[in-house]
Amino acid sequence: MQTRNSLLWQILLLALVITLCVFPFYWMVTTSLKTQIVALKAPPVWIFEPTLENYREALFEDGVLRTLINSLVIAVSTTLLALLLGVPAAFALARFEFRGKKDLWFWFITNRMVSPIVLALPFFLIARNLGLLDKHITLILIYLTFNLPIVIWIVTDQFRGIPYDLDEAARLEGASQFTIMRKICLPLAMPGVAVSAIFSFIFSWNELMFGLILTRSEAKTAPAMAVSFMEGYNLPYGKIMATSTLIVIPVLIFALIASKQLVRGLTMGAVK
Amino acid sequence: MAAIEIKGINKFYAGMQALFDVSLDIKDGEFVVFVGPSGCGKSTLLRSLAGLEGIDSGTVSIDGQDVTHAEPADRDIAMVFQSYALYPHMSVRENMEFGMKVNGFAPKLRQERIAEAARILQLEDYLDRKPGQLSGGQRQRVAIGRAIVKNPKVFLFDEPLSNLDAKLRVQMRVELESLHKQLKATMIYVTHDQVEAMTMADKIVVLNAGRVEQVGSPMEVYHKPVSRFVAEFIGSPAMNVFDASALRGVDLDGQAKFAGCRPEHFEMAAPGRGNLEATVTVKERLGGETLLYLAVADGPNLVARVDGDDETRIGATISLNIPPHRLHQFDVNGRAIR
Amino acid sequence: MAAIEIKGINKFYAGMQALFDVSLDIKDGEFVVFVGPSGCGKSTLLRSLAGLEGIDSGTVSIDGQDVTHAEPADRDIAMVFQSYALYPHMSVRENMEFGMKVNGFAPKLRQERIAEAARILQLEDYLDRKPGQLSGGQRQRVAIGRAIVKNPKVFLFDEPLSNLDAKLRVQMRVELESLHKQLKATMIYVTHDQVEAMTMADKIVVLNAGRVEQVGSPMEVYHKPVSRFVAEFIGSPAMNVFDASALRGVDLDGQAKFAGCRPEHFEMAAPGRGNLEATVTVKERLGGETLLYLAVADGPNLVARVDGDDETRIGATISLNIPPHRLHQFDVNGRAIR
Amino acid sequence: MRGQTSRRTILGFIGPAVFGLAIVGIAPLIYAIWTSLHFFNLTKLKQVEFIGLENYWNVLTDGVFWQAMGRTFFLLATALPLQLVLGLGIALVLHKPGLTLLKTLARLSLVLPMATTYAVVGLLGQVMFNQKFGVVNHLLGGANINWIGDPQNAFAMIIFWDVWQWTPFVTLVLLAGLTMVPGEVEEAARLETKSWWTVLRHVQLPFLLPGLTAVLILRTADTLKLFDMVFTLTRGGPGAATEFISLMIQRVGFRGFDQGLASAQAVILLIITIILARIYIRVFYKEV
Amino acid sequence: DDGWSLKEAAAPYSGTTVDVVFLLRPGYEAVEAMLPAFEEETGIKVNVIKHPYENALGEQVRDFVAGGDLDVALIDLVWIGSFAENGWMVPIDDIKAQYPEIIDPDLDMDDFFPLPLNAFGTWNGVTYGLPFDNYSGLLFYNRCMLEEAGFDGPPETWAELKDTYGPALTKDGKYAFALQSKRNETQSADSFARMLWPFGGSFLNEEFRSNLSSEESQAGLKFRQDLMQYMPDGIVAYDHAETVNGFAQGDVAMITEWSSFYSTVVSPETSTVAECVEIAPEPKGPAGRKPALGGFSLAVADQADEKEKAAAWLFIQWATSKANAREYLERGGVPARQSVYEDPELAETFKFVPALVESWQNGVPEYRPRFAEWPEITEIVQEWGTKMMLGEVSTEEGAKEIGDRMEAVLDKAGYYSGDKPLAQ
Ligand SMILES: Nc1ncnc2c1ncn2[C@@H]1O[C@H](COP(=O)(O)OP(=O)(O)OP(=O)(O)O)[C@@H](O)[C@H]1O
Ligand SMILES: Nc1ncnc2c1ncn2[C@@H]1O[C@H](COP(=O)(O)OP(=O)(O)OP(=O)(O)O)[C@@H](O)[C@H]1O
Ligand SMILES: [Mg+2]
Ligand SMILES: [Mg+2]
Repeated sequence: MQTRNSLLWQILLLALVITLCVFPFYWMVTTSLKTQIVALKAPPVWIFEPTLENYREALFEDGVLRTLINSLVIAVSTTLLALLLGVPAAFALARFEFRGKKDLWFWFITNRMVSPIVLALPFFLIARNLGLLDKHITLILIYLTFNLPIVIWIVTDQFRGIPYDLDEAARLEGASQFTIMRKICLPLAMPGVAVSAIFSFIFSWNELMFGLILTRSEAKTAPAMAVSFMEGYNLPYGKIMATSTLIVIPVLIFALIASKQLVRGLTMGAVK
Repeated sequence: MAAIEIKGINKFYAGMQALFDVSLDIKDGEFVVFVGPSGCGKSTLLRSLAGLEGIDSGTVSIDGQDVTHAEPADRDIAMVFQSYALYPHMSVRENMEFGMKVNGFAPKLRQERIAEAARILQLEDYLDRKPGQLSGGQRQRVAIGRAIVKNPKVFLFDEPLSNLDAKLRVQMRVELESLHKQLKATMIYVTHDQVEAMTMADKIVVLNAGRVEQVGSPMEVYHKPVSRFVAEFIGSPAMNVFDASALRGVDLDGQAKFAGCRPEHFEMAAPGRGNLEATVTVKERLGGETLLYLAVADGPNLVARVDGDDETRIGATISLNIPPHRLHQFDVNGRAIR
Repeated sequence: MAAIEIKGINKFYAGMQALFDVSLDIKDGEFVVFVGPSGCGKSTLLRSLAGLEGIDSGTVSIDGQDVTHAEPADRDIAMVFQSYALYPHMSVRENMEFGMKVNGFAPKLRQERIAEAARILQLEDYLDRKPGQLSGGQRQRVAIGRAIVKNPKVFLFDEPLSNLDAKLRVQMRVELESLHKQLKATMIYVTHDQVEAMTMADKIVVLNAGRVEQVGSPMEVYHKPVSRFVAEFIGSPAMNVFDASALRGVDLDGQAKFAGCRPEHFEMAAPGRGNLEATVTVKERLGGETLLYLAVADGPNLVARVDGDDETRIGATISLNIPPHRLHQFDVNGRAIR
Repeated sequence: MRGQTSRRTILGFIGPAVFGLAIVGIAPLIYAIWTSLHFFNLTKLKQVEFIGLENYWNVLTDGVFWQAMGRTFFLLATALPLQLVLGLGIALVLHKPGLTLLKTLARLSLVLPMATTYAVVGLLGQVMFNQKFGVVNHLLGGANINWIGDPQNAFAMIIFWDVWQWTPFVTLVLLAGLTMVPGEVEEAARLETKSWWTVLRHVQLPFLLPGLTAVLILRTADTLKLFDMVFTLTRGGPGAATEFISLMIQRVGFRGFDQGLASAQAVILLIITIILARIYIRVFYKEV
Repeated sequence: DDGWSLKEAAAPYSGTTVDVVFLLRPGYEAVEAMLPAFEEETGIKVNVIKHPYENALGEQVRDFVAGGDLDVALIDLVWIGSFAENGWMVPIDDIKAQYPEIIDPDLDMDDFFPLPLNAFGTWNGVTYGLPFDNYSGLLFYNRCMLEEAGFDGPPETWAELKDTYGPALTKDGKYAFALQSKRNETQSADSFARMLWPFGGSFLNEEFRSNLSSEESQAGLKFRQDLMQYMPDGIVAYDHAETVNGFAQGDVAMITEWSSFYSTVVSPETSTVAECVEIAPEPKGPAGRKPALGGFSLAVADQADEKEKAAAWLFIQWATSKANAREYLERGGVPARQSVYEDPELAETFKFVPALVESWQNGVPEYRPRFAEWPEITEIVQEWGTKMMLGEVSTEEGAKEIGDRMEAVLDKAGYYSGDKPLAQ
């Protein structure tokens, strides 16, 4: 029973939300199609002759393509690794009773709070000693410090929401705990796993500080590349926005594909 | 196909005792029904048998072998959960196959058993559906099918029909009975449904607050309840139990404090000639039968079950007889007097 | 205390029609029971009355006032949900108090009503518990209490007793009936329990696939079902309906394709003298009564309900009579022939 | 039986995560704590010496540190409530039935800000909020507002972007919480009252609390860590108007190279975050 | 010619890779464009790692601390003290001694302008780096705007710029002047220091105490505050790019910027006022003409191995050589070779040349202190310098804050206890 008036308000609000979310993205894309002169026109122009020059330059002259591939390799690997380590841990936290469980959970979460600035230099020196500077593996590992907590947090809650009956039924049939996790609980926790994977991917893909400090060229990530155009001497806005667009698009595609899962997986423990 | 021996089980939950010294002998191939009020420990006992719940003292043996500390999977038991506990992401076939798969059965054998179970349970057309696409009754059958294919020594059913409507319940009950005949396995069945308990059981176990109150055949617990608790729990509507002093002209035991009579056992007497004089206050017509709610002056309120076509009017005063062999007597502690 | 008039309601869910042109007149203070198979639209109809579900055409009036487009909160209706729908974070008291509080009742009045409801429902000891700490029956009573304190014109109950065990069900049924007498409110009650439907209703509404199949008093729908559907739906065990040709020596209507007789209405006849000759295949003793499952040679399988002490043996052949006034006849479309 | 899983099994499940996190998380943290107890300047490694808690003392008595801290909490105190209110509002609308297409569209577009790289947000901010050629001033009817160069405006701009980027996250978490309210419980309340606020406050809120706690913890931690977006947008300027705590630590540690001092600041920051998280959990994370 | 050739000298080092940090600036782009020729001739691979200026120091410090891959140190004028004290660079004399055969006979150190060589190549009398990317502050002015306002030439002094040109040119949304003052090295180098020296101020006095509260320093800082009325709003958020853009879009009549922006403001692709651009030396203050000085030299990194050191030297020597100076200049770089500017025709294509040469005659090498503590001090100056400009503190308060904090840093470094000689 909704009155016409409330419907109208809803439509307005939703339209506003959509506009606000989309507009900056729209502006980023259009700016990326402008030449520097057009980009700096005041007042800004809405209609202009688009050029792909910025993309050409970014991709093929400045090596953004390679950093995108680096970011992809790193974000995908670290996400998989986080899931590989995090899902069993989440299962244990959700299903087993043991001493110090709550503290362990909180410790996992705490890692998400550590500022990268604290870890960056020690990690830099350690990586240097192990010859791991400017290597993908270094970032893949250090990104665990914020991915693993997110995976554990979200997936633990999903596991908690699965009826314990199912575990028991499977145990009666002779399934090991590992089989129960893999065959019974994991498929059912998929929304949460998907969401944690999305966030893990987004966070890793977007990470700047470690990327800036721990890589140089071989493993340089896309965000680190984008800010490297920010020389105080010269701000090539079109190229920066083209790079930005290139950075945002993959993660956007990934997130949009999985957006159906987003709400179902984000209950953060509301299951009771 | 196994005998089960339970000796002196005690079970605590966080300091609260759920089972008190429970002992039971279950014969090979017997169909045993656990009944009792909510929270009395039925599920706990079942789960202890399955090994899903650790017990604090006592032993469980199956076929003479002590399994008290065995893993659930090693007890050769199948359990049908009240909530079905079907794996929602697996098809009917996969649900049935899962247990055999993890136990390393050959694919051919698996398919044979599934086909056989599906035939018995008339699930052939649904093998590729997910549980979410099935009706309640069909889900129930899948849960049973999952138990059957395992071909276990012992079946445990925890209120397996409680979610079905009346019609489906009757169907399923008959199917389970014929299954029992066919497989000759030992079956333990928890229910709070009177009809199920009475019709299916070889042996009924009445539990009360974690203790075994009575063990016996359905007719035994119906006709010879050992206590007021059992008398009032078995039968629907429940037995009328009232202060023995309300009865006239009946030969009572000296110890008898309470008397009881089932609603269906009252006989109409000529006015003034019965053991009780009562007024009809409410009349419930159920079609095939009618319930009369009766008030005895200064005495108890009673229910009598009479014919569906009974013409007694509300407000009428009637006289009731209790045939001596229908009269139950209980002492001050509620124990039956024989 | 209100009359409800429902006119030509149609309701679609995403293109699928759930209610077809449903019209009903409910008198002030009447107790109406909706029955019908799962998925027939009972809940949908109830929710449409409450305004929780928008309807696509038709009108609903309460006390002569059109409320088709009114907010749920403006209809002065209380609803008891099948799942209780208690507020999990509020105590029993707060659950009952919530509706009154948001509607600005004075604190004193609130406490009085809660005390009164708690007394009726025997909830005094649980007022400060959260729903999670209550047994099923207690939760149910809280849900009813929450409805009572509102003192609404109309009560809607959606399968309110379906989760209770037999004993508690009987208790609650009686409590609800006396509540109805006391409050004189209009009550609409959805159930799939035969006994509840028959005993509580002033009027039974049988729904089938979104359509009203029959409206009538319990005895009307029991004794004079308008269709095979109603005949087979009402009564447990269900009416035996079989091909009319199986009957011997009965005077049938020319249109009659099917004949029916309720299990409790068969009469034993001298061997060879009845309308049907049958063999007992299964015997279920329920204590107060016994069900005989019968096979007719080349004919239908039947169920007969006989006395609890019946001595017929399995395998025996018996002869059954159907008294003419107990015989139901249906045409080829399943409509009853009068 | 839930308590009876063997130690080995538990370790098998949880061990790898603990081990992995210990290596990548704890080892550097211990190193950082070690550094924080030393005079440790990258350009003066010859002079490294143990100085006890001197770095901590210097941090705790440094007005600039506390100003940055105050600024950070001011941001938290302005942006977070906005995110919560807006997020809740949008979640409530999305939760209502009807307008399916528009709502699907809205939900999809909510993904956009979340997926946008933080550093890119800052870059985008530079383009859009430029006083001269920025589209924001243009859309404000040719206003000549100096966004980036004015302390207050720059701060407002940071709030805007933080809200823009994180409201969707809050929305989705709260929406997930709302979907956890059993339909009939919500309907029971709607039978009692028309007021959405009453339903929200008394019936839905308890279901939202776990999600809210998560949002509080994550947003607090992230605000205290906030770096990329501000770094690319204002670099902490103008003046120190947007120098949040993480920018300050970065400046001390990686531009001034005083890693000892920076580590001390970071450790203090971590302690504050943990204390806050504990408080949130204690206050809000009650069981429904 | 005694037969020395790059090719032969480099032969033993062919196949070696030289890692070097470059900035995203015109001079580096110029050399990058020339690199293939070098690589082909020598077989040495030059691996360029590009960073914005703001990241370049951190990157190098971390690399040197960790004993990383860099073989060449890119030295800003203000970093040399730190690099030298940490021993991260090899003195040129050591190279000469160790690898005599790779020294170009035409190296001709005396050909470098002494000021840059001294300022960002030399520390405590030891020369480490060869000037590579060299700047002097210049006054860029928009001749058309000045003429329209009735001026036929640029201001000669800062006071003239403010008092005469300021009011006349600041109107209709246009501004007389813009001084890049963003809170990073730009603030301390381009804005703060620029106003100290011409007014006779300085960061430190003889005793290495803060000189910022002195009358002269205060005069300069106050002048900067006054001048802001003729600058665009939010000048504290202006980095080089914004300032140059403002000038190139015709919104600002005059800027004081590095010589290297010349190509930007005269290119029609990036400038709408290319026709009107003229260059002059920075205005004089009461203490004379003290233009901003900046630039980078390249030195061999100590952490490089033997072969890399030689290869690095070969690269540095080549990049800064007399022979390549002309090409470098034409590709957009600014060489510090005196010989290249002797060609009088040059001033016609590169209008900045006369002003540049003049500036390098009388600049201040310690324009910004060059000692090891500068990275810390510049952070302090950046913070309080912008606060001054925003009016959040007065010039006196700001000067005191900077002074106190700066002295604390110097104290910790051991200058006052006598542990360390007073550099410069
Ligand atoms: N995990 C548990 N922790 C604590 N107490 C429990 C737990 N499980 C059951 N109990 C308690 O143990 C007693 C027996 O519970 P059980 O589940 O066996 O009852 P039941 O007979 O199956 O009841 P119902 O008919 O309602 O299913 C109850 O009082 C119950 O509250
Ligand atoms: N939200 C919905 N969307 C689509 N279809 C629905 C929805 N709710 C109910 N239906 C369909 O409408 C029909 C009527 O449903 P309703 O819930 O009224 O059945 P019911 O009579 O209450 O059944 P039960 O006895 O199982 O509760 C069913 O076929 C059901 O599948
Ligand atoms: Mg149970
Ligand atoms: Mg329903």
